[in-house]
Amino acid sequence: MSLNVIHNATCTFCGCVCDDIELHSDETRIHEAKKACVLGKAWFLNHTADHDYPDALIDGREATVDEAIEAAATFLHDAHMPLIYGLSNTTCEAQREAVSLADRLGGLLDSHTSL
Amino acid sequence: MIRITGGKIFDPANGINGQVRDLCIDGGKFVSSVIGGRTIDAAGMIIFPGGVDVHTHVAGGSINFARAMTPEDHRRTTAFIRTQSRRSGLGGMAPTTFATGYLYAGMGWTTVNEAAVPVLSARHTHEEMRDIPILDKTSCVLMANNEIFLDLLEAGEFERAKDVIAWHVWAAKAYGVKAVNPGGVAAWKWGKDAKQLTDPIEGYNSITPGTIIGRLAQIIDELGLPHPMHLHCNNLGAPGNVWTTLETMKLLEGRRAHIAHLQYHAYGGDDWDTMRSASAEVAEYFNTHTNMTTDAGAVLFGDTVTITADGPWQHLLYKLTGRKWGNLDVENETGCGIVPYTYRPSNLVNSIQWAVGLELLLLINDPWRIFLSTDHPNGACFWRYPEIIQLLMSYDFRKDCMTKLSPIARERITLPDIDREYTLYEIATITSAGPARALGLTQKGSLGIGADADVVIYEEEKDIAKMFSHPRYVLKGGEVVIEDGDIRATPEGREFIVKPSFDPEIESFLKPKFEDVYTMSFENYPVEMERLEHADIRECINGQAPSPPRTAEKEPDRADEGVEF
Amino acid sequence: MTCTLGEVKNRADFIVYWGGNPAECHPRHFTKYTLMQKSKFLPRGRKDRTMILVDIRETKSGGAADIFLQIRPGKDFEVLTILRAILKGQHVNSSIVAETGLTLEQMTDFIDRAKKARFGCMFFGMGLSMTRGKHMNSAALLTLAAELNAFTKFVAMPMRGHGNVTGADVIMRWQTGFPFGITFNRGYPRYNPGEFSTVDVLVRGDTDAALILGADPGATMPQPAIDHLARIPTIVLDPKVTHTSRLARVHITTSVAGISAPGTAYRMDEIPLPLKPALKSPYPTDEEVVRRINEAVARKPHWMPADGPMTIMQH
Amino acid sequence: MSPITLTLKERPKVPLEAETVTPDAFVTMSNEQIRSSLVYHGKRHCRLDDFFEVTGEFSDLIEMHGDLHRVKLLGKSMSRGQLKVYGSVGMHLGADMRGGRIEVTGDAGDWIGAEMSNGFIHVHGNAGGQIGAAYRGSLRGMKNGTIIVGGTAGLEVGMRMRRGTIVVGGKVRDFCGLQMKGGTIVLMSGAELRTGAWMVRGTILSLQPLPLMPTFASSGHYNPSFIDLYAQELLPHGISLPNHASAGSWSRHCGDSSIPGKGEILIWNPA
Repeated sequence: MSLNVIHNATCTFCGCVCDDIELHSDETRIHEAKKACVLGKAWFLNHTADHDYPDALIDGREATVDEAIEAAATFLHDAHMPLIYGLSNTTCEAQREAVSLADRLGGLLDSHTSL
Repeated sequence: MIRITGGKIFDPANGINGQVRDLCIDGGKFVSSVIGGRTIDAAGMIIFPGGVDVHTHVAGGSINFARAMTPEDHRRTTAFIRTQSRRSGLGGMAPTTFATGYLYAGMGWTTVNEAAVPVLSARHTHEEMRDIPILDKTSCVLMANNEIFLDLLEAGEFERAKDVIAWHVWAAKAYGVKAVNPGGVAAWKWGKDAKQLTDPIEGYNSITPGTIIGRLAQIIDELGLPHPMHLHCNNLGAPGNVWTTLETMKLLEGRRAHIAHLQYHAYGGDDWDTMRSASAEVAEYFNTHTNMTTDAGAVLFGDTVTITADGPWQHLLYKLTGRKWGNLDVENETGCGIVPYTYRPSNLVNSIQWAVGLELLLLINDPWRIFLSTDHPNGACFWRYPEIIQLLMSYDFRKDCMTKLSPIARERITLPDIDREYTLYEIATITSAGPARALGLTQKGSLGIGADADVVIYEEEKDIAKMFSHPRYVLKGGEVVIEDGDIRATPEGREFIVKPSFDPEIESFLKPKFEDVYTMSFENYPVEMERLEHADIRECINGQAPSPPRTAEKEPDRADEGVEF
Repeated sequence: MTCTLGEVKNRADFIVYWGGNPAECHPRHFTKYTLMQKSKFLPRGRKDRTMILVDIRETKSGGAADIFLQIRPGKDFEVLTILRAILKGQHVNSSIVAETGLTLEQMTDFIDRAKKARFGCMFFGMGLSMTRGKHMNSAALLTLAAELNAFTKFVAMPMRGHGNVTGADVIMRWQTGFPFGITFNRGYPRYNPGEFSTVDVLVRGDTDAALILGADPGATMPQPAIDHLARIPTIVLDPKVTHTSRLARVHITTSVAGISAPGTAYRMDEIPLPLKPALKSPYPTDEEVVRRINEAVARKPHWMPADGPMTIMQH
Repeated sequence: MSPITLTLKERPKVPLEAETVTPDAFVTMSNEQIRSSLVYHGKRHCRLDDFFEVTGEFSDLIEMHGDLHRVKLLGKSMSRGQLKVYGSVGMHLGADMRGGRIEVTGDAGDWIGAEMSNGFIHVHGNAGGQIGAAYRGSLRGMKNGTIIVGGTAGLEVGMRMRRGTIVVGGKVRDFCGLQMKGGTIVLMSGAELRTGAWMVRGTILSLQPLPLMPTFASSGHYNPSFIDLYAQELLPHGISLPNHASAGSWSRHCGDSSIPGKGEILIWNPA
């Protein structure tokens, strides 16, 4: 089977965010990450498209994403001082949504930078 | 559908000066008639086309750096409270994106031109502009210190240089081209500057700032871009720089050009002690050369944060003031500096700067060619425009303000001798019709049929600054966004971009050069079209030079009885 | 005082890494951005550049350095302050200098070299910003870089660790005016690190629900902070079931940024780059899940009383 | 005037922002107005009497009782009267204070008296950091007034202060007097590291030995008469400063030379 090739892919493992990586992948995993450093290679090769984890957990029990989203919204809406934290290993698009959510909730917002 | 009835229309684009007419709006545009829908009773009120800012800094790496540097200002400024439908925001010297939209729209401005975008951070700038609600946006990409371009000029490869510019404009999804301190910023990266047009540029043999300016203006004309070269002249802010400015203007004869923030380029004298206003010399030349437009870059007393791609000037400010300083250099393209600053009437230099901005607005006699700007946030924050309008419309108010100046300062300026007072028609020209025309935005700055229904409705009153700060209604694209001081809607704005034509082969020329000097992949450099949510593309035709700036006809007699301001 | 990495690649003839170990933590930093590249201005590449490594112990990065300055742990602030004094020709107390682990000669040599450089750049890592003195250590280095501009061109840049933390910083700045440590509890953004920063908030118990994404505080934060996360309803979005997921009320599995989720990430010099996922994930993206939570909250009553002012003047 | 008393009845679950609690506000308010005044429990808009029993009205004397360590911004911007707390308080106590008196029997959080321009604050227990300091990004810390802390204090005490006096009975942590431009800090039990870092002007007195920054230069021993003036001023608060030559002398250190600054750190050497 021939592998799918992506040129100039971007690695988000470290702050260098190298954007010259050549990825060779099939349906489920990346087999090669050319030009990536040892950390980047490990990052790309260790993730798969497999369904290794449950979609969602509520109090440790498997749940659907819809149920989990509703539960999350309820917890956050009910709180007097909710916190949104992290925002490192994710996309700018998710970060924008997260800032928007913190604004809507009237909560706290913070990233890894504060550590 | 909206009908606005009984208002006094000030629409310089269509030669209407205070006549009472109804305006009809449908589908976001002015139409000849509507049936049904909302009626806004504007009887006795004053109606302007929505304001257009030809030169401001509201999005991108440098203003965002300024935000980070001024947390103390965010704490003492206007806060926009979150509602169910509207994002929160903070005003002040470097407002957040949401507040930028609210503040501009809140005083009736509906279109802005972000004047300085490095190609490398164009993607960032577009993301930020998407978060500026209500306003329509254009942006100018910085090219005059781009090293690949300069190398081509050095090698005398003009046609290829033209393709390089066109490719970059499209890659940045920009609307125009900005040139900042041509050659000087490139030299600044070595801690040097290039102040005069004939100065050699560190790192080059044959080209001078003059070469870059002339060639770039020619390229932009030949590419047929709707907005001419947007030029931040060399030697900004320095005493005696009027000669550089006049030389630059002479060099541009026969070319279109927009000279940005002219105030910072109209100083006489030899040093900081002998500095004086040279606005009269500049205005005299400018008045007789109709190939150019300009914006004032006016200064108001008070706190602000100065940010410009002119790193050398910023470092000078830092040395003069000793305040905190940020500098941000972008590879191969540009650099920028950021310094919080307070303009004080007790300071001779600041007093002269304050006067020069107003003098230029008053001495340049064609309102179609000089526009209201403060080079936000450099001269003052944009939300202080109503104060400038008051200064322009009232000689008495100017005289009051001048009493704060020292006698020495009053001797160095010509403002006390100028008694011109702007009319409402002229204000509508310098805040809307003129800048829209200079940007080549034919659908803006007009209340005529087919134009975008961006309208400001003021209740006429004697306090000019108050009247212009608090419009009764603001409509953007036919939607009421401000009413009685409240924000009623926050629609997303559009982005106007241009598509100049270029030889696609230029990419194979650029790619190896690019990869030699840049640190990102060539393929990842252009901003993807999908990132722009509401883009409005204008195709440009190579070789088809757009028309030169419009010049003033005689102002028609005012049709209404106005209050005495 | 900062610049993009290309400026360093093309121009920097004097490069300092302070409290960072790029050889192991940012492996391509030397080769792609800083040391090894040749340019129009530095045609001999590595030979045209001087690199100084400052750290408390010699790491693998030391092999790439021309000069290694080993300072005693926790003395970064003192060293940087002495360097500022030397730059200004001021006296320093030599008996105390010895406590830093460096000699006055070494520090004077550092300043001489920095002043003679045509373009200097200092990169600083967590060895500087996360040790005693924290933000003041970074401030000391940034101030030194600013002051060096009286002599030559000089810039400084943090070596950001985790993927897209720079993106969070940049976006928060344009949307709220502040980079981190923010509260919206009064309906608009306010900023005070130490008061609104997460570890402090959690240790004091100042929050009653938490949404964690793109981080695993359960593995990295001090125990009292983790204990509080376990006490309150915590929601985790992550591609894996993490330490934090195990103490959370809700976990949602999401796709991996840049591998199976598209979008954008900012490089440490604030240049945004597009992500090109190679895999299709069976999980939704963080973006989608947060947007749907946001929409679900929007369907509930807004918390702010409707009769309040729309704007306020802070004081 | 008899005092208004506020007694905590409901412990806040998250921080309670109560800048409404000032003599300036309460002196014009009836009991009902005080009860209904707005406080912020996290993001929730609440009435003061959701959390406190309130007695009294129309007075600029306020007494508070209970563990108020989660209650922030008490006495913010107050300019008159007195606020007395029997218990502990949270952050920003007396921030931007312009006058009047605050006394706390227990501990206080960070930022007490931040950017204050006048007034008197006495915390008998321990306090947090950034006492009398400038907020992030601001160049101006406290401009006048007096802050006395009986116990220990945290980081950045007196950061960027311009004038006024801060006295700390217990040990303070790092960066005491950071970037200070004037005023006086008195340390009865010394400090950890980096005292006086980047100071421009102003005086730090320590009764205990201090580790000094290498950018401070020793300039002799003396018994200056201005110490006697401070001693007189502080004596009514139960603080005694030694200065008699028979008891010892002060060693003087100037800095921070990295600025270069003209600040001084005086360290007491008993005879």
